[in-house]
Amino acid sequence: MSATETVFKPGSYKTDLKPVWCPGCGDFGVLNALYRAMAKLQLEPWNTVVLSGIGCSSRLPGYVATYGFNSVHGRGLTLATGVKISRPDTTVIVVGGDGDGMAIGGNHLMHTCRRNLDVTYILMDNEIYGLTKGQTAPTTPTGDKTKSSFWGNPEPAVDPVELAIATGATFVARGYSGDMKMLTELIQRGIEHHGFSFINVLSPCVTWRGETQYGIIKEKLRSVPEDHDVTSREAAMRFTREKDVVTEGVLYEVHEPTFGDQLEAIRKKAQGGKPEPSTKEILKTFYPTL
Amino acid sequence: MSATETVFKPGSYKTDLKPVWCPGCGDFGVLNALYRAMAKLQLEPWNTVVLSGIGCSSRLPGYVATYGFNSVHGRGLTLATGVKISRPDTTVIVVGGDGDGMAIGGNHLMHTCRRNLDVTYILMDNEIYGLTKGQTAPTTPTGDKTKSSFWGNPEPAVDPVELAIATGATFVARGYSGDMKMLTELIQRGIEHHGFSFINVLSPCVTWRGETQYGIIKEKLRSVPEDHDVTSREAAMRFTREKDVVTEGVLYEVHEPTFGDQLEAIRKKAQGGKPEPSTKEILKTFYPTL
Amino acid sequence: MPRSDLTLALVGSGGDGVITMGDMIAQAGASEGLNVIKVEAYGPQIRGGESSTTVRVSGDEIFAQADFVDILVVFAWKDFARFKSEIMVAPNAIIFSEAKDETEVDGADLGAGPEATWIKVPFIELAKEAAGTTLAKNIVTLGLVSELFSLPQEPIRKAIVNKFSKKKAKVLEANLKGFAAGIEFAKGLDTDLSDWRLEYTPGEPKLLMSGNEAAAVGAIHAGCRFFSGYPITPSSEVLHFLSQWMPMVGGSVVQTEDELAAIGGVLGASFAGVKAMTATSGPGLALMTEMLGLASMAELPAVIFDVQRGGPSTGLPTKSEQSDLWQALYGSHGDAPRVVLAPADVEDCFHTVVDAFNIAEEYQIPVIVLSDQNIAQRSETLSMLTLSHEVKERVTPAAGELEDYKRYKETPTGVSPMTWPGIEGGQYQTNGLEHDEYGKPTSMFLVHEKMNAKRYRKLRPIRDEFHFIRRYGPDDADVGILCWGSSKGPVKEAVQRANARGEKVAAFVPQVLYPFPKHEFEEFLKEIKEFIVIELSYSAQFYKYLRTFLELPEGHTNIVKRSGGKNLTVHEVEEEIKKALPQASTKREVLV
Amino acid sequence: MPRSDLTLALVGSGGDGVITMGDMIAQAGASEGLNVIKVEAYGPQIRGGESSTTVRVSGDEIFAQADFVDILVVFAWKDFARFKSEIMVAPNAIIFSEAKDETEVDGADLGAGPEATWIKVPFIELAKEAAGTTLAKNIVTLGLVSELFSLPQEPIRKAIVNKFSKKKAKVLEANLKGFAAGIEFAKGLDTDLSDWRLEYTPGEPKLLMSGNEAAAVGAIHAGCRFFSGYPITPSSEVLHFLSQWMPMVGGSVVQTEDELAAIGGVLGASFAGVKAMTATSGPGLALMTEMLGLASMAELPAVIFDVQRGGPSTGLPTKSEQSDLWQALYGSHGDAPRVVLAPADVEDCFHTVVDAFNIAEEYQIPVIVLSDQNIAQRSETLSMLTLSHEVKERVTPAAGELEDYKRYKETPTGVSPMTWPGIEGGQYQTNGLEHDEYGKPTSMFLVHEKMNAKRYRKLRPIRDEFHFIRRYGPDDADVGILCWGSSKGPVKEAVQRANARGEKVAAFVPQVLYPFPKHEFEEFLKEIKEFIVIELSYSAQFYKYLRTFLELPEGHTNIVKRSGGKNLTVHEVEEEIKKALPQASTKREVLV
Ligand SMILES: Cc1ncc(C[n+]2csc(CCOP(=O)(O)OP(=O)(O)O)c2C)c(N)n1
Ligand SMILES: Cc1ncc(C[n+]2csc(CCOP(=O)(O)OP(=O)(O)O)c2C)c(N)n1
Ligand code: SF4
Ligand code: SF4
Ligand SMILES: [Mg+2]
Ligand SMILES: [Mg+2]
Repeated sequence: MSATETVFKPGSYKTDLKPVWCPGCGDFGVLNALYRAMAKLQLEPWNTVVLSGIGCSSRLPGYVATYGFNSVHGRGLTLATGVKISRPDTTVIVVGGDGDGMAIGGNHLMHTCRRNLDVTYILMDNEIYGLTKGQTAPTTPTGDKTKSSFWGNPEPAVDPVELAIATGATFVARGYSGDMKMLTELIQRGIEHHGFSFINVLSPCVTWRGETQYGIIKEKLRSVPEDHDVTSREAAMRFTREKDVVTEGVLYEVHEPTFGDQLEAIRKKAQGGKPEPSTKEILKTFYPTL
Repeated sequence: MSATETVFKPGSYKTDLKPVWCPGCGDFGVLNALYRAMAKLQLEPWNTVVLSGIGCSSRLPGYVATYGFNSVHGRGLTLATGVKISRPDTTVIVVGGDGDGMAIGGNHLMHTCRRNLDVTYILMDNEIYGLTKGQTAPTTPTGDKTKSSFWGNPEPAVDPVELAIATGATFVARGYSGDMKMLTELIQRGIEHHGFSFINVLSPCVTWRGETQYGIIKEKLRSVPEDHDVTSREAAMRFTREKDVVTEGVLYEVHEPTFGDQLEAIRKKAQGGKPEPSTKEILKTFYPTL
Repeated sequence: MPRSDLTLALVGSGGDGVITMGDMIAQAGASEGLNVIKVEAYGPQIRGGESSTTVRVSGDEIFAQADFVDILVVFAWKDFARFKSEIMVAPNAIIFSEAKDETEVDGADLGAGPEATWIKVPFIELAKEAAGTTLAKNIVTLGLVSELFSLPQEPIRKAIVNKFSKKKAKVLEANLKGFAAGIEFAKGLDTDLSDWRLEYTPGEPKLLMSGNEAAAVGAIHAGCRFFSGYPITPSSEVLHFLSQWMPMVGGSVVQTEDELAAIGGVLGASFAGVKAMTATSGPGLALMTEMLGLASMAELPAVIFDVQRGGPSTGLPTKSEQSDLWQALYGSHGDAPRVVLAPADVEDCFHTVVDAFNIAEEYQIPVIVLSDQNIAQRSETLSMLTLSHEVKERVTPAAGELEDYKRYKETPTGVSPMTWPGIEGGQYQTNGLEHDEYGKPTSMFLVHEKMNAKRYRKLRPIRDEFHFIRRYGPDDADVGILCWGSSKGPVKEAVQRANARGEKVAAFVPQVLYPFPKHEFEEFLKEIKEFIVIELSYSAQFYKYLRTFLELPEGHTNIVKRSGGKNLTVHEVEEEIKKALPQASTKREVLV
Repeated sequence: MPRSDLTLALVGSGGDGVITMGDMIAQAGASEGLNVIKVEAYGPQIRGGESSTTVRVSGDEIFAQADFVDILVVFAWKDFARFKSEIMVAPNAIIFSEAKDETEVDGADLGAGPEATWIKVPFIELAKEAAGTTLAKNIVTLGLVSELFSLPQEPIRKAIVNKFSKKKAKVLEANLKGFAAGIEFAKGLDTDLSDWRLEYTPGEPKLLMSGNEAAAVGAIHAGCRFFSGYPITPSSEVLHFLSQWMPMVGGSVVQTEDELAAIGGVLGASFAGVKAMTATSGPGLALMTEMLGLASMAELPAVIFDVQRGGPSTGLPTKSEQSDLWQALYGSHGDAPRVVLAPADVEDCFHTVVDAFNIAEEYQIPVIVLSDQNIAQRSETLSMLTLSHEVKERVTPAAGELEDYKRYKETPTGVSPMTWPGIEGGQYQTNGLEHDEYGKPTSMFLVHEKMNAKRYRKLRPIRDEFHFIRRYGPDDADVGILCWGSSKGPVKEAVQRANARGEKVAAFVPQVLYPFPKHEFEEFLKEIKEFIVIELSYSAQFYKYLRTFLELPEGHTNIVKRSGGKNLTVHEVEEEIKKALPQASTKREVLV
């Protein structure tokens, strides 16, 4: 069956590896939404790369039948940069947890936003370190007791959406793993977006934050207002540091040259239509020019 | 002479180490403003710690006669956390370059802002890597040619002020090394501020960005409007990503519990007025409780 | 004939309560003064997957998990599959399994011989009938095994009461019924298992701790008042424990954004005069190596507690291995002296951490403590009496030393007077650049050479002052074994068994790996005829390290190394002894 | 009697133009087909501080800087102080200094003997008079020295024309006048310096390159099309060069936020099927070690070019040292195989980088190339002819291999078929966890052991296929020297001098450090009687590494090690040879 005839269904992207996630984990929802978005876009598995760091959430690439790489803690985006820049034709999707993306990987997130690398980044936010069994994450609410904060978390939480907007992401959305329809759409739009698309997904950890998370989120959940101007940074910022509500949807989307576009422009300029110089030609520039 | 009688003049804080900076470097201005601010506050050298990472700017602690530590690239704030938390009575000042603070050290900056650690951080922003001889920094304008960007910098620049506000700094100011009076005041206010104070100082690198930087900045420089509400995050954000002007002054200042306050509260709660448990008492908790 | 030493393994999946069951047996054993070692293992599933607990209880001293399980309880054979190569039963083991589970099991796969006893138990049915819920399966099992094997039944009952007393009275009642049902079922069994009864004399209660807990207590004992760390398996329990206790002793715990910040925090606190530590595992230590060099250069005390797991990369995060050694010894750029210690059991975790602080503070040098998953996460009984250790404090410079204060003054030991913020007149400016005695940066070769020599000079007095070594077996042994870390347990047990057989076998276990106790070891080498070095590292990191400074007996050195992922067994060591002994008897000359 | 080999050192401070002067002499020499080695050095001042340039020009082959400077030009003695221990003059050197500078100088401090010639030159005055600006001091000097010592004067004049032709005509004119004034002044000198004239036969122009430039060209030649890096002295020139040239060959350069991202980018690109490299120095390599382990585990080709500088920590960032070796070999957690290569001169930088790519791509393993500041930043003449090297491409799996595709299939060489994005049907999911042949995560001991063995198995064929070794001196030497990296230069020169004296001395220089060319080296050892190992590392990293797998001749091994910060000199090597030779003649048996 040749590539052009193939029709990919959500199930086409499944591998035969069984997810290690706990029953009820929000990450199942993210995986399913991703399968669906990929099918909607008919992504060719051999031209798609899914990368991650380490964490429960970062196990996801093992379950997607594309090229996949579950790398090391916090570094998913650094590998994604290498993949996307060196092979611009591939669709690159990066996933990871709040700890992976905002604690150890925070610097890469910030700089990848800034560069507007054309990849889609799904931050699976469960407000906890799942894989290592329940320590405080950068998104854990202040005062919450965790394995590593016996007396309550002394730190204010980060809002990933705020950070992404402030550091230059050109597509910023918030989703919820319990809202499959919306999440599928957000992922689809994120992949379609030309530039860095950041999707903060509330994905409850039932084991270390409890089953009640679903209820808490559902209670607060609302969609982004119809009249919201997604091109306004100021307007988008209004949906950050929310307390009583959780706003789902695309919060920000603008179009800027991507990092790949910029590097391509440099290549054009550098080559000036001329063929690639050979090693010898390069070496010749080291002759004294007297 | 006992501590209480001493009067510290700016010169009291000088060491006998000669700065390695190029003639005309903006960092001299920062150093002098710091000396003055310290004298205004009569900081006791033995209760003051100045830390940094690596870079031209990070050489500064060697020139201040307090406890000083020119550590490794990007990590000044991590050491400062150890100093301030373990010895809360000291005044802690951290300095560094745009590369040190925003590239390799970006993650620490972000998280130290968030924790609201009670230290003063002076980012000496020269839009370039000075010490390593002129490579692109996160604040180098897009398109500028540098040693490492032969065809022009392909990346958008960060606005350090925006990042600091978005990630939770409670005092954010912008200064200019050519405006000694204002800079002295900003540093003084930053040190006085209880919480993380972030001072972005435009400090030209005459060697790799050229002498013209002074002129360019002076042209654009303006003071923060009188009626600016420093407690408004939204208002402060208006002074970010500025193109045609450079706004000097305190842009944002709010009061929140510091990281040290939070940890102190935890200690209080944990101790509950009881004396410290001995090793034996701690060990006893490991007897089976049947 | 009853026995003094018994190992039970319990296998199930999430909800089966096998971990609770193991805890209760361990607690009951400890409260009766028995010696207990308990380990847990899990499948890859984060929750609800396969889990197992293996408890060894003994009236005699024990040093490791047993190689073979005497009593195996399996709720579902499909869960057991995950642990097949990890849990081996004795040929004559007693194997209980759920009556409803009809899986065909090949006993040979588990290590069982024809002499094994297979008993089907209707755990589900018993639990449902007696307690009204299948959840009580584990409690039924406790009744069963305590009755059959004379495990401390009263303490186990108390543990059950304890656990369920916070819940509704009905729940406790139901569970006690389940417990009784298990006992009843045992009494009704017609197989004679009296040979498997545990016989022991009850004694004073013992502490039950893991290596990570012992290390954390050691840190507090040593005066550590600043801890910064980033969670990582299998070291996180140190962070967890300290997050609770450190504030109670007036200290601080910072969970940092990453390991770079963790070691940075430690160096900052140490610079500020406060004893400080971090805890991590291989991947985290890798990230810390740049700043370890800074600690060497700026001569800062620092304690880095590293719990080894299987590598490389993410590797086998929940399994033990001894492959962080090279990284600990050599993993920095430049010539960066540090000290490497290694605990060999839970108790050692306490002592090596205190020693680490003593060395770090006295010699102003980073000290890495290399623990491993095996000792870090197993629970072991300890006596309170063994857990004390002298603590040294950092010395403030004498007043005279502050005149023309040289932070890096040349001295015979390499140790210079160190001040810290708050000490008036002690101000100095330091850095990671090469510097002169005042701390001023320089790039002069002569200063560099002098300062390298100064920094390395410290290692000699450290070696002379600290020699935490364990030695087992007779002085004039035919076969001498060298090992480190958790390998000690099986080695010690194998040596004792060999000695009991009249074989002259000895073992040498250094807790200080660098600077290595060369003298003592060479003495040891002199006495023996055949030498075995044992470690769990595929590339034989320990053996190769030894070669860098020792002449190992040519033709008489047996290198025993393999990957981690499975703990060393007594059997493996015994096999090596068996191979080495005849070599020793044919060659009589003294080695070295 | 004129000479074929001359070394000039020029010392000044910012604005004195000594660096330009050195460049022009080097360029002129290269254009005449002379052999040139040029090094620069600076004080701590970023700009405007002390600077020096030392140029050796020779009609003969040369391999290193000369130990001693024949001709020294000092514009201000206070600037010279900074270089005192670095720049030593020959006892009979010619020393020019500014007439106005009245500093008292003790010749012995510089190495000058009574036979030295001291000449005061009114550089400032001459420049002002002839060119109207003191800025032309350096051009005056060029006139002076080219005239006195027969340096290629016409090419130097052309270099001047070149440099100033972009400026106003007046500026060029003034400088040419300055040049003439220098020549005039030389002609007027009554000291006879004819013994110091350089005599040579002009030849074809040579390339003039630094090691970092050669490495960068090597990378492009090898097919590298992705480079990510973070600037660090003394490796940044690789980034600089590639930022210009990589886009011209269709590739990409990413300056990352830190070294973690740099190695991450390389691994990503490599996973995507594109040859990729990063360049760094010790502190950066320290930060990369975690991800180096990932490369070992996921079996990704990767080239890490590390330029060593003085350590530990920030250390001596502008000076050479050989102390990143341990970190390169051992600096990761777990058993993480990699390959370590080491260029010994500028030309080698090209070749080792191409070899690194060839090894990385063929064997799917990370390759670290350990250069050092000495060869990285010096300019050296090269012949175009020597700069070619066969390039290997990554092999796409055969169609059949994609059925039931096993990314980590067991093979005799340890190398498995590797696909990359874009290859239909080649999809696989990988990770840094231990995994089976398909790449599926596992924590099973047996798989771990098998996979460790697979990953390490590659080292043997690599050793058999790549043996880039240099060997100097006779086969039946009395004294054999082993060294690596930039130490080669002085060692080779010392060996040649010894051989010229009839002494039987040989040297062995491996460019592949790991896996070490053990066979070849043991052959070498067999032939010699006394063995010397030389390195610039205080803790003797290379010697200790050798001990891990080699038996070095007992009682006949001379360990020569010291800190870096000053390059090895021929004199030092000769002293060691002198000490070793008598030992060799007294003991006749063959070693090993
Ligand atoms: C360098 C390093 N440090 C620490 C760890 C341990 N670790 C693994 S996952 C993780 C955090 C998991 O939390 P998150 O990223 O939020 O993912 P989640 O499991 O919640 O999906 C940590 C700390 C590691 N693997 N590597
Ligand atoms: C881990 C590490 N990477 C890289 C370097 C090299 N380095 C030293 S300073 C510097 C950047 C200097 O720029 P900046 O921080 O802006 O300070 P400036 O010199 O401009 O004041 C770099 C890349 C280093 N010392 N350590
Ligand atoms: S621990 Fe939490 S995040 Fe991890 S799989 Fe379980 S529910 Fe999901
Ligand atoms: S290089 Fe630039 S930043 Fe550094 S000292 Fe000189 S002028 Fe200042
Ligand atoms: Mg999480
Ligand atoms: Mg800068």
